[in-house]
Amino acid sequence: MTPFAHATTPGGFLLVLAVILPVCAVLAIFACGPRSAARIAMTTLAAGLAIAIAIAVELIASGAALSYVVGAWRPPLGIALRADGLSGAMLVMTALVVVTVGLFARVQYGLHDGAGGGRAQTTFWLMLLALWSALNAVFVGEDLFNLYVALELLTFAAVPLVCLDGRAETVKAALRYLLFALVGSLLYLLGTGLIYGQYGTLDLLTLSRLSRQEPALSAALALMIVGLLAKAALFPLHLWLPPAHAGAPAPASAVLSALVVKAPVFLILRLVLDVAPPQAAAIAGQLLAVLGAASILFCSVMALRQARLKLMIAYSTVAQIGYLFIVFPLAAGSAELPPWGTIAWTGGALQLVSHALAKAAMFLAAGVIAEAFGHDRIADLGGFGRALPLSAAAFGLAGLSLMGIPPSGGFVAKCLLLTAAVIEGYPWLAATILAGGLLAGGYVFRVIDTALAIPAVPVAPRRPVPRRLELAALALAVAAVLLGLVPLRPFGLLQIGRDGLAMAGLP
Amino acid sequence: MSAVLGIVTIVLVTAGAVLFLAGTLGLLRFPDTLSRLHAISKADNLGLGLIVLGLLPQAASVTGGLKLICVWLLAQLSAATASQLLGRAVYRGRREP
Amino acid sequence: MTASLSPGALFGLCGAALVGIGLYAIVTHPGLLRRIVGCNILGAGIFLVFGAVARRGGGAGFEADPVPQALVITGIVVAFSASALAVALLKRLSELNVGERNGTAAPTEQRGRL
Amino acid sequence: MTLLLDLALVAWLLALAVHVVVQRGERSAIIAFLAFGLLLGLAWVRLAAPDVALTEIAIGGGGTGILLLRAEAVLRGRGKEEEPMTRAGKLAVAVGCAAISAGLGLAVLSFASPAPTLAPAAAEALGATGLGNPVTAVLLAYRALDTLLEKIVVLLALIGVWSLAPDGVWDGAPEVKPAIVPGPLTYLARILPPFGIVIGVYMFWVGADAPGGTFQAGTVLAAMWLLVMMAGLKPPPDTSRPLLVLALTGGPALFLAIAFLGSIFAEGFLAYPEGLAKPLIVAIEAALTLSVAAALAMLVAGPARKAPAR
Amino acid sequence: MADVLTAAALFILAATAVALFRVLRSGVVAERMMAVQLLGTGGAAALLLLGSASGSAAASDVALLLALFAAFSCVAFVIGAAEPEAEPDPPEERP
Repeated sequence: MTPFAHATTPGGFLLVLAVILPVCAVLAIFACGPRSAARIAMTTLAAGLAIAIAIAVELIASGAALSYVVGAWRPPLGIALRADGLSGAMLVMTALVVVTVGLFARVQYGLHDGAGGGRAQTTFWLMLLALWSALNAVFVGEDLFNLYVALELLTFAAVPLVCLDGRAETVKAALRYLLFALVGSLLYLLGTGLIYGQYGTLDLLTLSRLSRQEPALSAALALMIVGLLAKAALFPLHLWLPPAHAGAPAPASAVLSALVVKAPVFLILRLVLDVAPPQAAAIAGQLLAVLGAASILFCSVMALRQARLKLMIAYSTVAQIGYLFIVFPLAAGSAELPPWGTIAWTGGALQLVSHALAKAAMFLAAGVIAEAFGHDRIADLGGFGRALPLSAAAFGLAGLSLMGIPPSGGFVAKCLLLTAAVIEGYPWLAATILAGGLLAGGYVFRVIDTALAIPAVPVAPRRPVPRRLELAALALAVAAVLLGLVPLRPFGLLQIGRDGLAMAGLP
Repeated sequence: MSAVLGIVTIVLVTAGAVLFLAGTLGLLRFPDTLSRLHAISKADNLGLGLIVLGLLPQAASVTGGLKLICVWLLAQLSAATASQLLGRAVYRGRREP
Repeated sequence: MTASLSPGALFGLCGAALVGIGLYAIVTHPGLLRRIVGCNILGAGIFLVFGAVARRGGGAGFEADPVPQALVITGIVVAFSASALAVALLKRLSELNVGERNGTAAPTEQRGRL
Repeated sequence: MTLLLDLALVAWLLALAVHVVVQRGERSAIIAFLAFGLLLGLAWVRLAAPDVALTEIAIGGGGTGILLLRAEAVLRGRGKEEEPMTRAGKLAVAVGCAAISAGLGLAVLSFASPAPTLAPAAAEALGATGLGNPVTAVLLAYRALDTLLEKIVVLLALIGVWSLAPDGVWDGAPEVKPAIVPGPLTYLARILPPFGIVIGVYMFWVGADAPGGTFQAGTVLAAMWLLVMMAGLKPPPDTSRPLLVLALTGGPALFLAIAFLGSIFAEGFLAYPEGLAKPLIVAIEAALTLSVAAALAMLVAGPARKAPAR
Repeated sequence: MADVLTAAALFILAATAVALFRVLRSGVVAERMMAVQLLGTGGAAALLLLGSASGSAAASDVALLLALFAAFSCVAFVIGAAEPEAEPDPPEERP
């Protein structure tokens, strides 16, 4: 209907595969029974990684966004999928984390029962794959209702992961998570209904051209963003996250913390930048930044006060998510410079990716520690670095990224955000970024300090942990650091496909 | 012809509606649970039956008419079973308000 | 379809009110089961808003726009699945709590005593 | 007259909803909610949405109702309730919710006029699908990706529910039959299912051209199966039983297979070859109906409680 | 004709509504469950009348389903009530 309507581009079918392939694997595992779960999952992980890389290559090669019109029914009647540079970066990051976590889980489950086929293990593989499909669907979705279904898919895959071990406290955490997520998606759905009532379309590309300063649109966006905030666990809606993420088994915690909370953040980013009219976007940006700053400060302090390692890492997740929200006023852009041309935009995207890698590394390292010692009380772990040097190293390297110390990816991200805060005239945000870095230093060094301590009674692992298990965490931590050394590639990638889209962010 | 059928419909439907009202009145006035149960299930089912009977002449097709009768049969069956089930439940945990 | 009191607008307003009622139940009610019921009322309100949108958009020989109606059907099924999962979690939680109180491990069959 | 009827319906719905929220006893609240679900069906008929009315009555009234009632029977007397809110807190929340409702009401009244709609587009494309029911066309053609993913959502919910079973009995059977089966229940479980199955098949069959379709039919079949299991006429199957697994995965698998074939023989993923659209859609609907029936019934039945029979 | 049928539907709905609220406020659990049964019959009657008034064939399908599920819900109630701890209700539930 508009000259900018979706059309299937070469390579667009890859987007369908990214979403559908894990779904096929879920059905295959379900049909073939638990014994083949790990095997099917490993095959799918390899294929999925290849697809994600192919999408990124295609994006860089063509320099334009990939699109696919599902079933050849054009929006607004049908549904389109679309991947721009940011989506491509997300897809690759997701694939990397999921594959590493999958390898970790394979080794870890191998330790306990070689044959496989248990309740927890089968559920884990099914949910990991479903989660991957849901994340990919969120990153390439172009239709608001299709995104709602993707979000629900994500919730239903994530909740059972929280209570895999079946203890009362984790079941309670899962239930609380489910209720928050449900109300969040319902509010999002309500906003979707209002938008359809106002514009008669759910396609983001079409909407970005239609949207005007109207009360119905503002109400709809407010509802959707609040709903998504509940899912993203931004302060003060973060209460469900620490128990849920800390109670899950390590590989599940890693994907929950690194990836699952990123999906709603990604959607908020798209709504504010692509759909919201400029004034509304500016107001929403300020509010989100205040909440983000509160999140950083409050939850970093909470992280410092935790006695258990996994709870500490979980609180750190809420704090680090806060950084993603202070991007909004900083990346507001101007008449000459679109939002995605600003350094804050690049900084935010880098923070998203580097936090995912670092946080997954941390949870996996914590998983190794819990596996070895049978608990994760920081106070009783004195000198664990001697027993598990690789895990301690992984934790430390990942910590560099959270603190924002060079040469990590987190450093580049926070440095860009800090610069943007100073240039754009937000001294309070600059101060928050610095304070957040110091606090992160506090909680990371607390663990490193414990690792290097020489206690009177040295801690001995309950059982030996295979090297391969530790290497998974280390690989992700190293990747998070390396991200800081090769920043130029992401810079270019993130611009792809943006200029074709919406000028809605501009007057 | 159709005028006669129309009048039949109106009479039967009105009678059915009155029976529904009677059921409600019975529910409000009768003293104990079982007689209330009795009143409401009998009156409502008879009411529904009359309405179905009244609407039959208006049915557009044979299938439409069959569906009407099916609704009534189903309601009849379920009401009979349900009031038995409920009656038992009342007896088991008898507790008058 | 006249302005304010068309069926579309009327049931849309009803949906808006149900959203408020559902949210109130979710936030204030102490019992978890009732919060799940609250979610369902909230959902019903949201679906009615969709229904109102569909009703307003009748045309081309259809009394209502089929697209929002189809979305509602999908939404109802998803909402039911969510309720089922929440209820299962709630039952399991209470089972585990009872097990803890009795000092036994999680009971294998919760209806065993019947 | 119809306006009066609509007003009465709305008033009744709101009164019931308030009743559900303020009612003290859990069971009374759930019963009122059940009535609310059935009544909502009437509202959907008034909104010219018979497809939704059927779904709402079947799932909202039937499925959710029995799910909640069963849960309430298990939880009764064990519930650990959280601290109730203070009166002032409740008042503040009530004011907030009222404000949200008011804002929403304003938004609903301020929708663009004339109403934006996809009805003409849907009508125009209907010919290519060969279907007569536009809602089915939206669900299985225009927005088939949503429907496909939503099937996976239902399956995931089921896997999630099953994962809550104790470790030892995980792949065993759930328990649905109560300790005492009253005689009338057995009677009903013998008489009602034939009716139900006929109605279910009819719903599925007319779905292509008239209101009805896979969800409605699937829910009816699920309800009948549950009835039979509750009366103890048929035991619930082991969750790992091949036939059950086949029923559950068959629908989505066929859907996916036809979707991929579409990218070879038609215009793309989830597209149907010209002329074959209707038979393919009916085939998918048939398989999905069975999948929906199995999934919904097992969702209500809950996680396994007995070790598998091996 | 259509108006008469609609009026009858409205009348039946009103009668059912009054009965429903009386039953819902009752202290006896079984009576409360009758609410659903009541709505099954009253709702089906209203739907049939409305369908005939507006000439929509689908309304009778909805009525069919309503009758079916009203019966089904009663069963769920009996299942709950058959369990020993189900009776008596907590005293605070009485009006």
